[in-house]
Formats: sequence, structure tokens, C-alpha cells
Amino acid sequence: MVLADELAKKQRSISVAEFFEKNKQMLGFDSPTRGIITTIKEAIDNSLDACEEAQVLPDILVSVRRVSNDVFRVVVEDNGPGIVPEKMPSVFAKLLYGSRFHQVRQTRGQQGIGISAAVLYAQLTTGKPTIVTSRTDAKNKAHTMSLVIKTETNEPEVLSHEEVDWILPHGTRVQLEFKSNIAARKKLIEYLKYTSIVNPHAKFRVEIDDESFTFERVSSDVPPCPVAIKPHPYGIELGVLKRMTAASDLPLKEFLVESFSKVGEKTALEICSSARLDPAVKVSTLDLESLNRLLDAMQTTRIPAPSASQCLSPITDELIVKGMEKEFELDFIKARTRPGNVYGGHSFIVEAAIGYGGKLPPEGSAILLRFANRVPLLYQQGACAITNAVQNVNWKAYGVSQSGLPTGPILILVHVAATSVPFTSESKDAVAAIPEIEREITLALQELGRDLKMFLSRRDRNKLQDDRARAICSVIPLIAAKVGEIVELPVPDTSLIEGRIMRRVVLKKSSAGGKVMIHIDNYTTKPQEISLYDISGDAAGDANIPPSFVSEMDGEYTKIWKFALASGEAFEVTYTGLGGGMIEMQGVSENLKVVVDLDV
Amino acid sequence: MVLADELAKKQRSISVAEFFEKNKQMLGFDSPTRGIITTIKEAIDNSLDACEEAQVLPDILVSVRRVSNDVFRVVVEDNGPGIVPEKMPSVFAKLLYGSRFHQVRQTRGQQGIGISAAVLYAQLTTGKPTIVTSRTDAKNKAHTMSLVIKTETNEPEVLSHEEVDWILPHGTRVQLEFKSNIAARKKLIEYLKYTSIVNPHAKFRVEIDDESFTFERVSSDVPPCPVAIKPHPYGIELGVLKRMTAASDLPLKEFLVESFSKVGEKTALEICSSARLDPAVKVSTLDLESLNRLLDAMQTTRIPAPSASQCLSPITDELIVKGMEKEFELDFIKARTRPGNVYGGHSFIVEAAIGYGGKLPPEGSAILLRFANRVPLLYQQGACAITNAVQNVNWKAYGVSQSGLPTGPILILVHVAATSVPFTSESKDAVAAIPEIEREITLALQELGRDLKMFLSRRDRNKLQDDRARAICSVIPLIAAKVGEIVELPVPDTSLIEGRIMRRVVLKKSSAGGKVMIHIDNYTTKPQEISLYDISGDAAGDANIPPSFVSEMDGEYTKIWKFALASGEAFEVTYTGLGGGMIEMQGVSENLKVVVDLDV
Amino acid sequence: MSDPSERDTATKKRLMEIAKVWYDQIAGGEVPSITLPTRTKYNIEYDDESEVWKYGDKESVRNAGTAKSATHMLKMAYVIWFIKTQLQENRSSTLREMYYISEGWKQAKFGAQNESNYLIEDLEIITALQREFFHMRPEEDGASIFGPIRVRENTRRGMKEIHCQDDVGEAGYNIPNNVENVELVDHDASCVIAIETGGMFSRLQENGFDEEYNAVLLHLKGQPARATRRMLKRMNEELGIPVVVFTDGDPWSYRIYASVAYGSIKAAHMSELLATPSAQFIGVKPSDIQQYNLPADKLTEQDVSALKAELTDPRFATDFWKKEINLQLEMNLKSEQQAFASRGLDFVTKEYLPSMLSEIGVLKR
Amino acid sequence: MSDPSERDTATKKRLMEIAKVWYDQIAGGEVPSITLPTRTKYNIEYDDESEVWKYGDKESVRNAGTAKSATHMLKMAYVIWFIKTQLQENRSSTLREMYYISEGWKQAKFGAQNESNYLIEDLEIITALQREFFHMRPEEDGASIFGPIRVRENTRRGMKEIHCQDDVGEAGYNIPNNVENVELVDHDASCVIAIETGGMFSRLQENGFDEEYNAVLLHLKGQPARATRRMLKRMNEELGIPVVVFTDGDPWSYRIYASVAYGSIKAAHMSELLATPSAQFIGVKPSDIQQYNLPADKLTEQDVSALKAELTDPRFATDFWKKEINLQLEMNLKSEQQAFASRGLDFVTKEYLPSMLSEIGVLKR
Repeated sequence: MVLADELAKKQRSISVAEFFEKNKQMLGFDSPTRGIITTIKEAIDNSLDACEEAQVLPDILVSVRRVSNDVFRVVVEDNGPGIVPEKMPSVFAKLLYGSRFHQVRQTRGQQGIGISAAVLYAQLTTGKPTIVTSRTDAKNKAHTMSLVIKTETNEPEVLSHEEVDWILPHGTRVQLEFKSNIAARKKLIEYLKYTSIVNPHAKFRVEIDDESFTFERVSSDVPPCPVAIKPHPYGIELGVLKRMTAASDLPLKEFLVESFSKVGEKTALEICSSARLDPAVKVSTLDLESLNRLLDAMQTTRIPAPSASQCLSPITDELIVKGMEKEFELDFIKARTRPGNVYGGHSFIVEAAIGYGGKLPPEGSAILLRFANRVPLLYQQGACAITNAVQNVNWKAYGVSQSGLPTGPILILVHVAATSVPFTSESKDAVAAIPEIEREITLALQELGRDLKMFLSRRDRNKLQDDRARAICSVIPLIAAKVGEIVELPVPDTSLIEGRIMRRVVLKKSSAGGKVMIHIDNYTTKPQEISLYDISGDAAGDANIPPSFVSEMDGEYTKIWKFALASGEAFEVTYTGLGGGMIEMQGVSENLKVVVDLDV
Repeated sequence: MVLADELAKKQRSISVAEFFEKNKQMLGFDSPTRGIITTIKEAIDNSLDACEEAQVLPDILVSVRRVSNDVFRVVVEDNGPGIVPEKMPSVFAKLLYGSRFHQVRQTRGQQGIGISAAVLYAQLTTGKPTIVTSRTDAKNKAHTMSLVIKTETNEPEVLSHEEVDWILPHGTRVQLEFKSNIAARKKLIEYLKYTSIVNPHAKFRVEIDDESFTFERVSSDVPPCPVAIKPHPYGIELGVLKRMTAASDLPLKEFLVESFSKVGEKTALEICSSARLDPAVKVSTLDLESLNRLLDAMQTTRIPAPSASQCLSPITDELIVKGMEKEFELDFIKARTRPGNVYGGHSFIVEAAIGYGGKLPPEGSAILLRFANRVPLLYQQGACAITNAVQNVNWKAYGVSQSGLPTGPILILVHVAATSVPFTSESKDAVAAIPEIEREITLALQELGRDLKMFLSRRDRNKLQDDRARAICSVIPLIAAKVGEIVELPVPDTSLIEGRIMRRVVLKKSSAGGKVMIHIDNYTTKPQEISLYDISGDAAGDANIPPSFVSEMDGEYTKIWKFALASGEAFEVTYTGLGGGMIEMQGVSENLKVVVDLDV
Repeated sequence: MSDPSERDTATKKRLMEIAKVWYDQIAGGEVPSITLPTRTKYNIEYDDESEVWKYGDKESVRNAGTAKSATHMLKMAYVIWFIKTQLQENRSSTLREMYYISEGWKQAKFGAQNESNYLIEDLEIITALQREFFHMRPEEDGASIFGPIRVRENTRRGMKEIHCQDDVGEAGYNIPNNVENVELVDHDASCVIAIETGGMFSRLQENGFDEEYNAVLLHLKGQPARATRRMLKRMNEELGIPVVVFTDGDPWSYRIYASVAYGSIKAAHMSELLATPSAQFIGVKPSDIQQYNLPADKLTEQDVSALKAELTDPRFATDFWKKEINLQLEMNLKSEQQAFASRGLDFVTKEYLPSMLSEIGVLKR
Repeated sequence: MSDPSERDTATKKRLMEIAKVWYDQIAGGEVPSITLPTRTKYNIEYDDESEVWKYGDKESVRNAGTAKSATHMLKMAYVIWFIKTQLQENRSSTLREMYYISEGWKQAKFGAQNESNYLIEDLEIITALQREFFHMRPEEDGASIFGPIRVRENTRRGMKEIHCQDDVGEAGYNIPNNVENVELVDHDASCVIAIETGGMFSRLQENGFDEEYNAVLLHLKGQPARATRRMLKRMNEELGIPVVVFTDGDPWSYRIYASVAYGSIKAAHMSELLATPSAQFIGVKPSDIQQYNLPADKLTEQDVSALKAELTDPRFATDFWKKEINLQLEMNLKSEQQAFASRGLDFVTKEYLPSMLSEIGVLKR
């Protein structure tokens, strides 16, 4: 058949750059608005990762400027370790090129695709090359290159290259131009704010057109750079195992110990025996049947979880709290970092925080901040496992109302740090529904929920005690008066009740018939040093006990009496006046104090 | 700084196979259930595309068999043109390799990634190679290869290769094994059923474990194979234009005419003048500034839409109707193929169909079948522009209730055929929200809605006429009787009304006091040949007009009178009996017939 | 027509006339039909002569050309026949009873209670007679009356003469459901005060308002029954006693007033018999809430939309109502009658009512 | 205690006793408190002696230790004071009026209408006196009575003697809201038939059932008011007339019967005064629906759950009710009283009632 030959002629390789040029929505460049956010995010991810590797406190400049009607110039500059000139073209102008893809550790960027995709997107929409400046050392000059990607081959093309003077001793600066619109502005600031919360050691200077502002760092400790570890047996698939054994010349036991984390001699032998394989057999000779048995054994033998501490870099609860305090005003704030855990052989750690009250909107759904490997997730909240987990917690058990998300003045932050974050797509908007991760999020939130409940019930208990005091000191006298009227007898004295029940210092102020009376009883068991503040329009010149201090301003008199009151004793001052104003008593601790203004 | 050098050492290229191995959810392999559907879909897409290119009526075998507990063997075999042995490894075991990526025409598969991804997924989960058999010609033998992908390099590895005898003169057979579970069964059958509806020229034989069945073809015309066309100026981005001009040695005017569809001399000159460029300038010499002007001019000059007829292969309304009739029983069915249209330079055609009534569930939301380039979309209905467009039609205007989707016994089919279908992700589950496409869908549905409304109102009108007849022949006599009683006069004769209004043949049966009476009036203007069937427990031995025929079975008597009735004449038979049973009149056309059983 | 048997004969004749029209239509080969005014808010008009709102000119013809309307006419024929029989036997029944009796009417059986109600209303319109003439009893009782008026009621147990202050308990005289059987004998009243709530009715009674001002107190018991409205109409028309209406200060209460004074949309065909156009509204007015600083509740959403509907209702198209309703929407408040109690239990009888009644000229003291 | 002034003095004394307890508690340095029975369905018990359901032993103590309950007690003190004043001045008022009057009580002001209602009920329980003794008038009117019984009502306008067949119109005698002011003089009645709907009340009257059987007809007007229940109780207890209850055949109607016969949960403290334990239910029974093939409607979800709740209600824990309710759930049908009309307008008076009343031994003919 001639046709097959004919068809064969048309068949050829497709470059990965061509593929993604046609499928840019897969990488988060589906709209001009989105594109600008994605670009800045990719550049900042790279800068933060690099600074972490170099153990430098990041100082990052983000600048967005409109150069013509619909063309924007974006600059991201960092003080990281810089990139050697030979690698600059590939790092920025070749898709699927990077240092982190094959490592098992937590990094923001991973696939070696993000910043080059931005370069691709820039040259596609404006035809402009990307200009990269980098300096690795104060001893060397900086190098500036103008780069494009050759789409047909996915290879970098260097349009110009020169050495230049640069003020920074080391760092990288990338400048891209593309078509966009400024609808992205709000989302961009949101992205930077959230990024700054989970990277409290980083400082961001931002310039958007004519405006500039800074997100300051609140911590001066660079988080330790996660160390790459060997893969865990639970996370291996048959195809990968086959590749590893084929490439190794070790005997089985040594292969297991050398190639995987958490596998010691004992565990290795256990695996061999379970797989009915000779520990001394060369792994390269194992057939598919044996490999299948081996994989089965590796995944059913009990092996400790990979140690998260090395390969992951949680923010820590302390710094999360600092980061949140920096950006929000809250009455309550608590964070938790869960112990490390594993899904399908990948280490991960969940951190969460809850903020309550303060300036948060008192009604409506909680504000939910989602992060993965210290990167904020801004899109597709509904499709994210984090959202799901938050909704599945029974918030009512913690005294918080709920309709899907909890409602009320609540802020919830969840950070998933993992050697490989399972995103639902390469645009990295949402975490996939992995049961192990959801469970950890749930546990973290439940712990925090209990703390929140404690806070809320303590707040309620304080309210209750106040309530009781108020009842006794303000309502019972009224009952006494009315009851006296009914039975046609003099009003009974209520101080006995107050004394017995209260064990507090009780201040009552009342005014009637042009006379003001302030009466204080010390029902506590201890003597009290009291400063009584009475601010009103009355001068109190005829007070039976003259104030220790009087001042006047705009017709308002501040009268202060200072005195000691032994347990069981009373203080009473009367003067001519109309009352009103403000009354306060200092020197008595808050929980022993009852102030009743009978005029109100 | 030493660090940059150190980091540089770790940097390397990542193979696209590695990338997708780690990101398999991006290609629709996120779960074992989903994986099996995606695999079969990719294989069938290739088979159908190949048969179309070869203009062969597709005869496709799909077989799914469990080989061990969680391992399934999938075979897809077609009678297509086959693949030459040299190309077999790359086609099946190299990602981003194919014949259709660079062509502007409608095909099912496009990216050269689908079937190789399935191969990658198979070897990852079971370690097993994929076995491909192909024969291009009766003169040659078939070739069988056992293939895997070398993940590190994305290159095929041929594990075995032999020539074999094969019963098919030409065709391709692919066999993969992977882990899955049979939860996919229902979805798989659904997928095949829908595929068969939009590919009415294809025959599918299906074997799932011990069951086998066939979806037959209803058309023997192979749809014409879409022809590749040149790109349309509206669909070009700057980066692409830059690449095209750099590679060309033509002067501008000739370049425009040669490289783009729908650009003739006149249009080319118009573009040149609008861009203020010399038509004779060599395009390879144009600077970025000029290219920007050129692109602008290309996209603002009025240029006809690309002709959809060549590069697209709509199913056609006639075949859609056939396909739907084959799989559903419906009272109403109508399809529309819209004229071709363009979005961002890509041609597309929308086809839609509506089915109503029959065996469709009478309540609940409409069944929505979505297709893109003849491939059913099974997942993410909610995220799809098709769903959106269907929901935005005001169905109530067409007499159909609606709650989001229309509700009731309705089936809606929408097919989007395009040179490049804008999917929301590479897993190809949902069409992105492109306004041009949504508009076309809406228009198609509105046209169909009007037809549906006509059908429904005709149905209602028929009901109405029946209703009117029933009113006049059964209720008015009752009114007459009651009114007679009230005014204390004899019951007035209602036959005058019946005659005047009805112009029909009216049969009335009544029984009272042990007598049964059947009365027929011919109010039509023509004589009628009538067969009267009366089936009841009465023998009618004493009928004043003896029946032409009587038979008895189990105590039920069938009595038949045959007679002619001139216009205006009446027939009346009475006999002793209890009545009941069934009465029917034949020989009179349905719309002239009124049967009133006054006993019911 | 206070002689019952004379009344019954006339009614029977009217009904048979309708049936005769259909009889003749059928005998003449015509599909029987009947013409009725359209019964919506958009077809009520102010009748200058009788000063009430009635159905306007819009008519719809119902004929037996479809199964639905043929069946409707069949039911009407059965109802006419049923009423005729009832009149002949001097029986009566409620609408609900007729509904159940129709169980035996085969195709003419009512599908739902409101179908029989609607049919009786149609017959009222066609015959221009009240349902009481058909011996159809309403379910609801009439209101209670307490005050200086004497009535003579023609009951099934003979003629009873009752003075509504002297011969009754504190709960007053109960208006029977057929007011046509009541004769108004004599009175000594300055006005009739129709009161929405029982609490206020008792308050006026306890405070001796009826004695002091010779007022007839009438407890409306919410939206007034037909018998109550007919009684008010007759006291006003036959005896010339002014009628005032005293309700809560909310949109639903204004509708109570409107149905007393102007007639209801549902019974617009009966407006001449049931509406008392000279009846005046004496409160609670929105401006009272403001003036007397009455305890008040916020308007609900339903309240607001009822008020807005009233602004487009022809019966409320006067300056007084426009001003008051707009004021209420602005204040966003409503008050109950008894809210006057916040100013003391005697405020309403010592101050509010005397001043209101003087202001509108009912009291001349 | 039919002498009003004597009654008022005793009531005042009871109230002042309560106040005195609090007075002494306060003077003694104790937080004032009061003990009340728990008012739920789970704390009502059958009292063998009086044959009615009353509150059981479960009690709750309310003391002024929290702002909420202190305020509650303050309000109670104000209410006691208000009633005391009212008794002294021989005034009366409605609950709603008291609610508005509390506007001036500062902290003791009621937040909502039902708060004042609840408080009056508490006081009834504590004092073991009816609210009528406090001169608190209910809003709702009592029912109407028609039949051979003579009453003497002590009205504000003097003593009125009324025969409920001879001296009233067809709508009958209206029970005043304070039944304590009514004296039952004499009667000639064989039984009292308490009827749920106005339609059936009129049917029995029209058919002369009261005359033929010397029956007193009483129109309950839905869930009966306190005055109605008290009146039934007194006719039964003082005059020894048997009471039967005739309602629709649905769960809500059975509750009407239960509140007549056993007392309501809300007013269990008044059961001895309000409940008529010997009152018998004569229909519509579920078994009647079956036996007479009455037109019926399907039970709604609410109906079913009300029936199920009745199966766990101690007041319905008899074989009769269990059988009937289970039958109804099984049939899934309910019927109205007037559904008997489907068997003719006379069926209910000629057949159903005579046979029912004979069966339960009320009629001995």
C-alpha cells in the first residue's frame, strides 16, 4: 500500500517548545492577565530557590512598567548566587532544562519549564528577546545576554552577549516584554503579599508604574536549604525500578541499601526474603517477573517514612505567625507544623494557621490562603484538595459556624511542603486530592480548631463572669426596689448579697435630685489601693471627700481620688451635680472589678 | 562565587518522556480507571484518523481482558493503511512525534503524544512492552514489534521485531498491558457508543472479558479526508510570523499570497499599503518594528474566513440523525450543521442535534453529548463551553422547561470540528470558553429549538383537536341532559352541533338497562367504508343489525360490522348485553375519527 | 325582598333563565356559551353612581368548545340544578358540602374545593345575586356587635328581637351568616366603629366608650367576612349611621379598610351590596406612629412589597393614602392598635378616638 | 369564688406572698429564686384523682444569679406589681396591652410578645390561679353556643340572663373571654356536641339536631380558646351534661379533642380547670373513612409525622387511639367532617350522629 509510505514521509519529531507554544494554557499563560502573574511568579520562585541554595537573605525587586499601549516590561532582580555565563542561555531559553527535576527535595520550581515558558510567551507576543544579567562573584564582571528560544528545536539562541558593570556583587536580573493589560494589578499585589507571608525572610521591593512599596522581612534567618535525599521504596513505580536496576552493577542487597532512603541492611534482607530473591544476585540480571516480586516486597515490607527534616523546608509555626501578624490585625493567631508524612513515597509536611477576629470581615466565608512549597495558589480554589479538607472539618465542633467553608472573622492558612507537590495541572493552581495529604491538613486544622475553641470559650467565660457581676450589682437592687413596693415595706438592703456572692470590688455610681453618689465596696479578702477617675461636667467642689486631684478642660472635670480600702470596707463620696460622663477605677485587677453606672 | 559553578554542574536537559512520566495527570492518566479509557480513546482516534486518510471504511476491534488480579490487556485493531516498519518505533514509542502537529486541518489526534503516552503509562505500571503489529499492503508481510520508550532520552527501544503472517491485508494492531480496575467498564461502553454515533461509517466490535457485542455502521460512505490548508492571517502570532519570514526568500507580496490562505494579490497589496511596507521588499530583511506593523495590518485588513469545507470534516446532519436513531429511540430528532466560522485564525464548524421523547427519561436534566473532532468528551462536563452554551439558551422560549440545562425527555448533541480545538487541558475533557464557538453553538441550538417548538406545538395541536372532539361528543350531551332537567323540557338533540362543528365520523357507545347501543354518524363530506370492531363479553345474538363476523375466545366475543356510510348518514346497532370491553373503528383516517365510549 | 319565599322564587327563575339560554343554543345547533367579566385587578373600575369599585367592561366568553370549558359548563349546569333543588326543598348548604356532594356527579365532580368556590362566584356575577340567595352558607361566621342598636332576626326557630347592648353578654351579638334574615329595627347610635382586634374591642367596651359616645362597636375579626361587610353596609345605608374603621397600622390592615369601604377584587361583582364607600379610616395611621411615638416594628419585605402594591391599587389612589403610605415606607415602621397602651390604658378612649372622631366630623361635641 | 371582689382580694394576697418570699430572701442575703415545674411533653403525668394530665415532678429553679434570669425575675416583679395595681383599680387588660405598657419599665421591658405570655403562664403555675383572676383578658373570643341552656352573665353593664336557643340569633351565644363571670342557670340538654367547623355547626342547626335531641351545639372555631374549654368543663362538671367532640378526621383535629379532654401541654398547669376528661371523641374516625367510604385526601408528610408523634404522646396511649391512628397511617387518608355530605345532607344527623351517640351511651332512645 503506497499510502503508508506517503504518510510516513510526513511523520517527524515535534519540539517541546513547539508543543507548549501551541498549548500555552497548560503552563498558566492562557490569558494576557494571567500571563503576567505567571511570569513574575516563575521568576520569583527561581530567585527564592537560588537564594536559599546560596543561604542569602533574599532582596528582590519586582518592576512592571507599561512601555506602549499593550506592551509591558517586567523586571525581576535578585541578590542570589547568579548563574555562570555558559549556563545562562539554557536556563532561560530552553524548556525542560534545570537542576531540580531529578532531585528528591522541596523546591518552588521543579520542572525546568517555568521561566523558559515565560521567555517563549514573551517572544511569541512581542517578538522581543529576553534580557538576562547575572553576576556570580564580586571578582567577576556581570554578563548581559539577549536570548530567544529557537522554537523548532527548543534550543537557546544568544542574540548578544557582553560583560557589564553592575552594582550588585552577585545576583540575577531578568527582563521580559509582552502584551498584557493591567487588570492583573490587584491579583499581582495579592500574590506578592501572600508570598511575603510564607517567606518571612525575604524582602520585596515593588514598582508598578509610578507606585512603589515594600514588603519587609520579619525574620533574618535564611531557612536551611533542603537537602536532596534518595527515593523512598514506597514511591517507586515498576518502570522506574526497571531503569534503576538496569543501570546498576550492584548485588540486590547493596542496591537496595544504596539506592533508597530508610533501607538499612536488615530491611534490605527482609525485602529480599519476602521477594524470594537472593540478596547477592546482580540486579541488572533480574527479569521482569522478579522485578515485579521485588517491587511488591518493597512496598509491603514495613519501612520507616522518609525523614522530612532534611529534604523539606517548612516555614515553622513561629514564622508563620510572624508573617501573618505582619499583614493582618488579629485577636487570635495560632499555627501548627505537622510532623513529616509520605504519600506514594514522596515526603510532605503540612503546616496550617488560623487567625480570628481583629480587622477580618465579621461575616461571610473564611479567607483561605493556600500555599504549596512556599508558593501561593491563587486560582481554582474550588478544585483544590486544601479547600476540600478545610470544608470537611466539622467547624461547628469548635464553635464556628460553617457553610462549606467556616464562616465569620476567620483566616485559614495551609501550606503543603513536599518533595513533589501533586498539582492537578502544570499551571500549578490546585493540589490534587491525595488522601494522605488531606488527612494531614484535617489533623492540623483540628488541632488548631481546639485552640480556637479554647480561645472562644475563654472569651465567652469572661463574658459570663461579667454578666453575673452585672446581674447581681445592677438587676437585684431593682428587684429589691420593686418587691419592696409590692409588699409595701422599705427597700431591702442588697449589699449582703453582693458581698457574699461577689468577692470583688464593686463601684456604683448614681445620680438623683442633683446629687451624685459614688460608692465603692471592697468585698475581696485583701486590701486594695484604688485610684478612682470621675470625668464629667461636675466640678464636685462640695464633695464630702475632696478629690486628690482635679483638672478641667473644655468644661469637663477630671476628678481623681486615691485611697486604700481594707477588705470589707466601703468608700462613698457625694457631691452636687448632674452626673453622666465617665467613671473608672484603677489599681484593682480586671477580674476583681465591677463597675456599675446606674445612670446608664 | 563558587556556588554558581557548583549549581551549574547539576543543570541538565530533561527529556519530555521524563516530564510526562512525572506529570501523567496532564495527559489523562491520573487514575487507573481513567487510564484505560484514555488509552483506548487514543488508539481509536489514531485508527479512525488513519482510515480516513486511507479512505477505508473502519472496522475496529476493541478487546479488554483481565490477565491477572489488577493487570488488564487492551487490544485495539484496525483495518487502516498500516505503518511502515521504519516508522513504527517512533510513532508508538516517542512522545511528540507525529504527522499532524504542523498541519492545519481537522484530525482527532494532533499532538503526537496520545498513544505514546499510553505506552509510557503501560511500561511504568507493569514494565511490559507494547506489542504493535502492522501491515501496509497485501504484498508485504506484517511486522510485529515489541516496544518501550527510553524515558531518559524519549527515544524508542525495539525489544523484538519479526515478520509474521496476518489475516488482514492491511491494518494496525496495538496491545498494551497495565494496571487498572474494571470500574471503567460502564464509562468505556458509553465512550464506544458515543464514538459510534459520530462516526456512523465505522464498525466497532467489542470484547470485554467474556462478553462481546458490536456497534454497526449505518453509513457506507467514508467521510472525505480533511485537506491541510495554509494558516489564516488572523491566527498568526508575532513569534510565528518572525519565524516564517526569517525562513523565506520571497518578496513581501508573494510571501503573503504563498504562505497564507485567503490572501490573493489584491489583499496582499492592501496589507502592504496598510503596513506602509514595500510589496517588493524581501521579507527576511524586515526588522521587528516592521513585522509588528505587518502583523497589525494582516489582522486589521478584511480577509474572508478560511474555507471550512476542505480542512474540516463535519459529520453532516443527515448522518448525525442516522447515528442517533441507531442508538436511541426518539419521537423527534433533528440535526443542524452550521456554516464554517473562525476563531483566532482557526476554522471550525459546529454541529448540533436534538432528540425528544421516545424512551428518554421523562424527567430530570437533558442528556448532553459533547464531541470535539468526532471524539466524545466524557469528563468535566461542568467546565465545558458546550455545556455553558446549552445552559445559556432560553429553552423556555421553545416550550421546554429548564433548570440550568433544559429538562425533560431531551437529548442534545453538540459537535465542534476545528483545525485546532481549544481544550482547557491536554487531557482534552472540555472545550475552552471561546466566544465565537459559544455563539455558533447557541445559534445551532436556537435553530433546532425552533424546530422542536414546532414539533411540540403540532403535537399539542393534535391533542387539542382530539380534546375538542371529545368535548363536543361526550360533554355536550351531558350538558344537554342536565339543562333539560333544569328547565323541565325534553333533552335537546345535540347531533346538530356535532355535525356542524365536527366534520368527522363519530362513534358513540353506551349501555344502560341491559342494552348496548353503538351509534355512528358520518359528519364528513365524503362516504366512508367502515369496519366496526366490538370486543366484549356480550354475544350480541339479538343485534338489530347482525354483525358481519363473530368469534369467541375465553368468553370474549369479537363482533365486526362492515358497512359503507354516506355523508350525513348514521348507523346504529343495539343488542342485549352489559357493554364494557373495547370498541374500535377502522377504515376512517385517524384525524377524521372520534370514538366516544360513554361507559368509561 | 325580605320575604324569604318570594326571594327564593325570584332566584329560581333567574337560574332557570340561564339554563334556558343554553337549552336554546343546543337545540339551535350552537355550542352553548356564556359571557363573564374578566376578574382581575386590571378590570375593576370606580362607579360614580354607587361610589364603589366594580368589574369593568372587559369580558371573556366561555364556550363548550374544549373539553376543559365544556366540563366547566357541565359543572355549572349541575350547580344550577343543585341550587334549584335546594331552593325548592328550602334547604341550605355550605360550599364545602356542595364540593362533597359533587362526588356523585361523575364528570361534573369538582377537582378541588376552590373550583366550586369560583363557580359560585361566577353564578353570583351572572345572576347579580348574592350567594346567600342560593342558600349557600359561608363557612366563616360574621363578626360581633356591641352597642345601642336593636335587630330582629328571622331564624329557623322564629323571629328573635335582640338589643345589642342590653340583651347580650360581653361578647356581643353574633352576626348570622345570612344578613338578609336580619331586620334593623332601631338605634341610638352616633357611629359604628369597626375594630380589627379583639383586644381593642374589649378595651373600648371596658372603658365604656359605647355608652359614653353611643358608639356601636363591631369586631371585624381580621379580614371581614361577607356577612360583616353586608351588615356594615346596611347599618350605614338603612339607618344612616356613619361607619369608621380602626385597625393596626400596617399594609394588611389597610386592605381590611379597603374591603369595607371599596369592596374586594375577588367580590367586585358584589361591591354595591358589600361596600360602604362612606366608611372612614381613623387609624392607626403611619403619621400616628410618628406623632405619638408608638412602639413599632420594622417593616418586613412582605410589608414593603404590599405597601408598594397598594400605591398602584386604584382603591388607594388618593392624596391621603399616597402621603401616608409613602411616609410609612420612609419610616420603615408599623404599629399595632394596642400600641396605644404604651401611653396608658385610657389614652385611646380619652384622647385618640375622641379627637379623631371630632376631626372627621363624626362626633360633634 | 363567684363574688368578684372577694376573688380579687384573694388573688392579690397570693401575689404578694410571692413577692414577700423574694423580699425575705434578699433581706437575708440570699439571691432571690423561684421554683417552677419543667414545661415539656416529658413532664406531664396523668393524675388519677382529677383524671387529667398535669405537670409532673420535674422542676427547675430559677435564680437571679445571671443577668438573664435576674432580668426575668425583675420582669416578674413588675408584672406582679402591675396586676396588683390592676386588681386594686378594678381594671383589666390584654397581654398585648401589658406588653406595650412595659415600654415604660426600663430594664424590665419585654423584648417580645411571647415573653409576656410565657411570664403570665409562669405566674398561673406559681399561684395556681387562672389568668382571668389577674384580670388578664385573652385576645381570642370564646366559641358560640346554641342549644337548650340558660346562662346568667355578670357583665360590666349588669347581670344578663340569656337562653342560648330562645334569646339569640342563629349565630348563637358568644362565650365571653372570662367564663368566671358566667353562671350556668339551668338546662334541658342531653349532651354538648363540640364541633370543629362552622359548616357542620350550621348543618346540625339547620337540620334541627339541637331540638330533636336536646343537644347543645358548640362551635369550637379550630383549636379551642381557654374560655371555650373552661365553658365545656363547667357545663360537664356543674350541670353534669356529657360532652362529645366532633371534628375532622386528621391528626390536627385529634389534638383539638385531646386539648378538650386531657388539657394541652402548654396549659398543663390549668388542666384541672380546663380539661373535661369524660369528653368523648365521636369522629371523624379513620375507621369511618373506611366504613362509609368518605371522600378523602392523601396524608401529607406533616400529617404523617403528626400522627407518629401522637403515637408517642401519653395522652393518646389508649387502645382506641393506637388502633385508629395505625389504621390511618396504613390507609394514608384523611377526611373532613363535611365529607359526610357525599352521602346526602341529612346523613350526618339522621344516621351517623344518632348511631354514634347511642353507641357510646349518650343517647338512650
